[in-house]
Amino acid sequence: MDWSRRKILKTTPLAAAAIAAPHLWLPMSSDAWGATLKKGEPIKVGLLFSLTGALAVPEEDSTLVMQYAIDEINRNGGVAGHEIQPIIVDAKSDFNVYAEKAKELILRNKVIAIFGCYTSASRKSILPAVMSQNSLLYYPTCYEGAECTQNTICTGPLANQHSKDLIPYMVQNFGKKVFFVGSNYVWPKESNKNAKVWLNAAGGELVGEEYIPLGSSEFGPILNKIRDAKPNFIFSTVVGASDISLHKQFKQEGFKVDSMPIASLTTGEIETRAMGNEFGAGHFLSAPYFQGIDNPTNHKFVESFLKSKYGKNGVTHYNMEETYISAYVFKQGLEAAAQKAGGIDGVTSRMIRDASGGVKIEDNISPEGLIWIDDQNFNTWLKPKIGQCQADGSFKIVKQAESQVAPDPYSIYPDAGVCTSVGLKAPDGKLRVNVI
Amino acid sequence: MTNLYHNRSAQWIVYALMFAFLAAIPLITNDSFLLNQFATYGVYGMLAVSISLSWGFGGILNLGQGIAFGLGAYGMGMTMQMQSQDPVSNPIPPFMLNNSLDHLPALWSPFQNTALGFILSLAVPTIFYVFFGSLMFRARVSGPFIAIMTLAMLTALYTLILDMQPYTNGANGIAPPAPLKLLGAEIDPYSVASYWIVYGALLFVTVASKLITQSKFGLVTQALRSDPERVRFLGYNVASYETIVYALSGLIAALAGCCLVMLVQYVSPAQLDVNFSIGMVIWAGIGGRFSLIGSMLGAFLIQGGQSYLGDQFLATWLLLLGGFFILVVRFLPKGLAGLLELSLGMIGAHMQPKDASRPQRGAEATSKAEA
Amino acid sequence: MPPSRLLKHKGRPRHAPDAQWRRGIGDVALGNSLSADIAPIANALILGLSIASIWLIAALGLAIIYGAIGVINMAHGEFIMLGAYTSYALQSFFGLPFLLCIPAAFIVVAFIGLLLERGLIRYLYKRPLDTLLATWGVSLVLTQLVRLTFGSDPKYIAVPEMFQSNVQLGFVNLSVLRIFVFALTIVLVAATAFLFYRTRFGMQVRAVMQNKEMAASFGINADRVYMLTFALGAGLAGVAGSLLGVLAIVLPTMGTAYVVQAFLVVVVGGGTILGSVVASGLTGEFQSVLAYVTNETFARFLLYLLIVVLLRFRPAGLFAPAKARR
Amino acid sequence: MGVLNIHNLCKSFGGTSVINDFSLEVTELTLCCLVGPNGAGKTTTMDLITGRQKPTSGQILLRSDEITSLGEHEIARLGIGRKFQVPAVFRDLSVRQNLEVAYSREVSPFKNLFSYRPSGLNQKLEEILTITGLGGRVETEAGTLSHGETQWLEIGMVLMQNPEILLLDEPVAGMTEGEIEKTVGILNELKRTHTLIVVEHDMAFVREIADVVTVMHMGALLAQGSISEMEANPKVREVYLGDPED
Repeated sequence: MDWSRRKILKTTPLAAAAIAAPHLWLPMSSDAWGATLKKGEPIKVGLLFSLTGALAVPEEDSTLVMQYAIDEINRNGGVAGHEIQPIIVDAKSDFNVYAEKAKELILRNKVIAIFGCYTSASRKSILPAVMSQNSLLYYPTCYEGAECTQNTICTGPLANQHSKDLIPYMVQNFGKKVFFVGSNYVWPKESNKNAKVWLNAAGGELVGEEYIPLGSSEFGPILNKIRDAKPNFIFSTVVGASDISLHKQFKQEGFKVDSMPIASLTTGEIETRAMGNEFGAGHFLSAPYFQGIDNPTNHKFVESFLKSKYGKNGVTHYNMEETYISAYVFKQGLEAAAQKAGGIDGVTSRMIRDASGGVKIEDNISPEGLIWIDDQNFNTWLKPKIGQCQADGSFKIVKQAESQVAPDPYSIYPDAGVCTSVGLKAPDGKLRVNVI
Repeated sequence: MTNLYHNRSAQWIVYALMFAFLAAIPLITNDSFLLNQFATYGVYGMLAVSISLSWGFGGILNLGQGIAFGLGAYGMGMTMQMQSQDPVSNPIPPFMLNNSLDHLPALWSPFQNTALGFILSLAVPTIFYVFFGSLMFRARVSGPFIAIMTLAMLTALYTLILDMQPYTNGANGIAPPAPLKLLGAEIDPYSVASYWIVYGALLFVTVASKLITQSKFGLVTQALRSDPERVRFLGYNVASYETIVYALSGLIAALAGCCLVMLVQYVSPAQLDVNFSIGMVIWAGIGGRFSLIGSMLGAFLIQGGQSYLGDQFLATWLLLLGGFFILVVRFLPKGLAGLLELSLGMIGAHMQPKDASRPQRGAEATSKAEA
Repeated sequence: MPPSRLLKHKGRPRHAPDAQWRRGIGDVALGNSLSADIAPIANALILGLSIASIWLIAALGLAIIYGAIGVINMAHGEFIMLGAYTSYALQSFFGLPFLLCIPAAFIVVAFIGLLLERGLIRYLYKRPLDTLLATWGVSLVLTQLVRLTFGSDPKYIAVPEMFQSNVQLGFVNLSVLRIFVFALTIVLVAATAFLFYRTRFGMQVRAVMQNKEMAASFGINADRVYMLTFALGAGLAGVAGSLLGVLAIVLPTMGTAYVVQAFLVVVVGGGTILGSVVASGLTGEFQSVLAYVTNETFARFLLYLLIVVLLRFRPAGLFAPAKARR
Repeated sequence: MGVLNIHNLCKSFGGTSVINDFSLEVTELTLCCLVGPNGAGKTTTMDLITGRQKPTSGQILLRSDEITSLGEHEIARLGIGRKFQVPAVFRDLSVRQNLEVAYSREVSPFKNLFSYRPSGLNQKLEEILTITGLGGRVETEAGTLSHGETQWLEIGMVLMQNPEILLLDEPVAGMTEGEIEKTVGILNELKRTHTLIVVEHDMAFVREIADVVTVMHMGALLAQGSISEMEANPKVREVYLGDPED
């Protein structure tokens, strides 16, 4: 016993001395800044998606389409003569791994930007690292907003854009009573808050609101409640496997799509194929992109993507397209930054981000049509479209916004302030950076 | 005796070498990613030690260690979040505004004080374990039923935290925007300082656990692992022994939770995910649950493998990992530590002339469960 | 049919409170609001039965394996997943109709279970908690193998048109698929119970369960009994998989959602078939009624809490086999 | 008044009466053998005394203190030690560790967290090892002991507790002649300082050790007295000794 105590005492002073050494408390400043580009070296970017686990279903497609986009850019001369080099990691659907891999990409691989995440939880798990290292995250899918950081650019629709047209359209065509069903987490709840604003404006009436635990496949109780509430349509923000169960059980329990369709923010081509076309047909989706959008850019994108080695899953959908254009947002932002700095040498992540405000992806590149990045909150101006699922599983676009809708992360929280390019400006005039 | 593995002095020498090596890492490298990553492994190591303590030594197969880990992590997350709030100009975390809260909920107010926040982060999970543990153990729940009760409790708590979105931000979790501030200094999660803190915690936890397992208390828990009833008839209150070893392991897990949030500045219900809690059991099972340091190395091995081999092998990594588990369990019931025990035992047996009056196995197994 | 008529023909002796209660119902029936008042709760109760049957079919194979062999099979969810993929593959590559996919899934997954038992599980019978670790490894391998073979995108199993409709009986709504699952569950449970309590094989299983050595001395081959029981349990999981794949989704990771749920049922039930029936009945009804009264998430929280409390008072489950005497 | 007094004990399992108005007085420093045919309720009586089961009615007094409602560990602490029918030792611990665990002078978990070498342990250990003759096997893993050694280890564990009363359930079951002989020696030594209650089938063994023989039948007391009285008792012969197989 005595012996062992001595052993412990021997090691502790070492540890104590180290903790007491004041310089060790300071951040290691050499690493505390995002990567810098060098002339003649490839531009390294990280692709941080899950290739295994539950999140692999959407995120594997994101990785594939990113690789496709990077190949395409490199084939056409790269960015300012430099090749983009993707570093692909697997986040394994585990938020601890997301955080670890993000740090590895930034600190070890010195990537200039990360393209990644599909869920807000994974985004939040990596943001502390991204922000502290002043790196740059391209978040290529829809989210709830209410976030104002100086290190992210988002190419998907915000909650304030997503259902803006869908709700009035449904009220006009099917009646004013609506039942909200969502997965139980932040995005559906925030989306529903926005939807309520549009619903009130359209004179609709909310007859019920239910949330299903993530991953649950039992919609019996909720469908019973819907039956009792007799809405004219259902507004769904159910995600993932649950969404497929919802549509299946909807039909199996005898609900009729003609008299009570589901208007969804999530059910696209992939989901429809997984549930079977007969369960998806007739329902509605609001998204900035559909595989069936009829324009030459999209035809070319779909055809050449599906033919490429990355198109093995045989489908394109909104999440993939948003990821695809994020590569071009990066390209143009980097070009703008390089122009400002007089060359690619010395360009930092933050410089790319700051130069990305107002970047436009023209409709000869963007399959969904012209979009641009807001120069204050760095989300995307885009046109949400409403599609109705056909018997063959494709979507027919029934309505499209007249013009691009402005992204506003704080649209329903005016008291929180306004998101500007340098931080969240509170009503009292105070500026707060990196609000998450 | 013959097997060096069971020699207490040898065990302490291994501890000293192990921790001296870990202490030397920051002297070798100042790669901030590596330090942060190794510190994270230290957190996993603590969790494996906590599992080894309760499962290996106490016989309590706890599939819900995420309860203490998660509660500790949330406590720390809330403390760090409140450090970045200003009581006057900016009193509440941004996500609460989105959930229609206009003042700080009572649940959160103690965390405005950092010291109180720390204490609560450790005390709440421990007290929870004391209550939940005494509920289970006084009812003499045992074996797989403990596994299922802890699992059910974990799932219940996970669901509750997801559902209490106004207070916990639901699935999105809490991401404090700034690193932990301690005594006025900001502890950069990528610095040597945070490595030392986690390392110190791991050292403390492992040595304390080792001393516990060598004490009379540890001996009694090892006895009740195989036959609680016999222990009861010897005059020990088995339920209180089980509750205490369970709560101690919970305290360690809570400390690990605090350390993790310090390192990653993020806490979400994923910390209470069932798979993560099962993962902890797997670390201990692979490393050798009857050995604290073996369990810790099991965590290092698997997490390190995931970090460094996971991307190399991508699609086949999980196949390799699963196959490895199967082989270890099939051929090494005491994990990798058991392999060491076996080899040292063989070497010992070779070096000593055989004593015919004593069965080989008995001699080898000297104070086996101590290791 | 109005419920008052359902109640009338019961010829039990009249106790005052009972009669009063009946009159109470009758009064409601006379009023016009009957269906509005009773319908939701009746629907919730009936739905509870359906949910219970889903819990039960997911758990049945596990109950047999755990109850008879004591193996904690964490790969049970993956057996379910394999059942779903078997149905998917047979249907999309060989055009097998769905109803034939169900028995095919039984055979295929039972065979995989048999291989697993011979190759791994049989070495672990003396270390039941270690089976938990080993089968967890198996679950990783199976998930990843399926992902590599079929890809990670969700798959689709086509079902007969009939299963896409519902039946309306008064105010009660039932989907044909749910009725089918319920009926099939009853058949499978009955068949399993028959096998275990009325056949020679079942007698052997129970003999081995009670005392392996003694059973062996009567000439029962315990090894063979374990092997067949494990294969049977796996096969039942395969059947569950082909149904759950239709009810929910076919994914490599689909199994994880069911394994915990199935375990709760089996453990709460104490590892017996009857116990599992009662446990799944209770959990199904609780889930349905609580979800009706509160919301889905809170219902789930309460359900898990109730399971903890129940195990507190019945530490060995609802129907525990008698403890060995010392 | 005896050191252990059982008054009108009844125990039934779901309507089946197992112990039926059983009373017994055990005199200090005697060895009382509890005999009876299978199902007479001997082990159940042991269970009831040690708190493993609770009686439906009746009282158990240790001297004048009622212990009927106490838990197993509390009864053990009052000085009643028990050896089980199926030997219960900690198979993965060494003989020394088994005995160390059994040295339960200090039972508080908090105090034991900081206790490494309880005072008096070594002396007691030596003493018990001498009595049980396990001195050469201290470092052996208990699971590898022979059947007889396991029985002695468990007796040794009970003795480590320092009990006043020892309850031994079939201590010589499965032992060889030589082992039985050694056990007889141990028990005859013990009864000078302890009160013992032994459940046993082997009448030859009973004859060697018993001061008092208590015969149970159908959960009730049939007769009590010296071994020769019992062997002469016609009631006893009828239910028990009459059957030569037993």
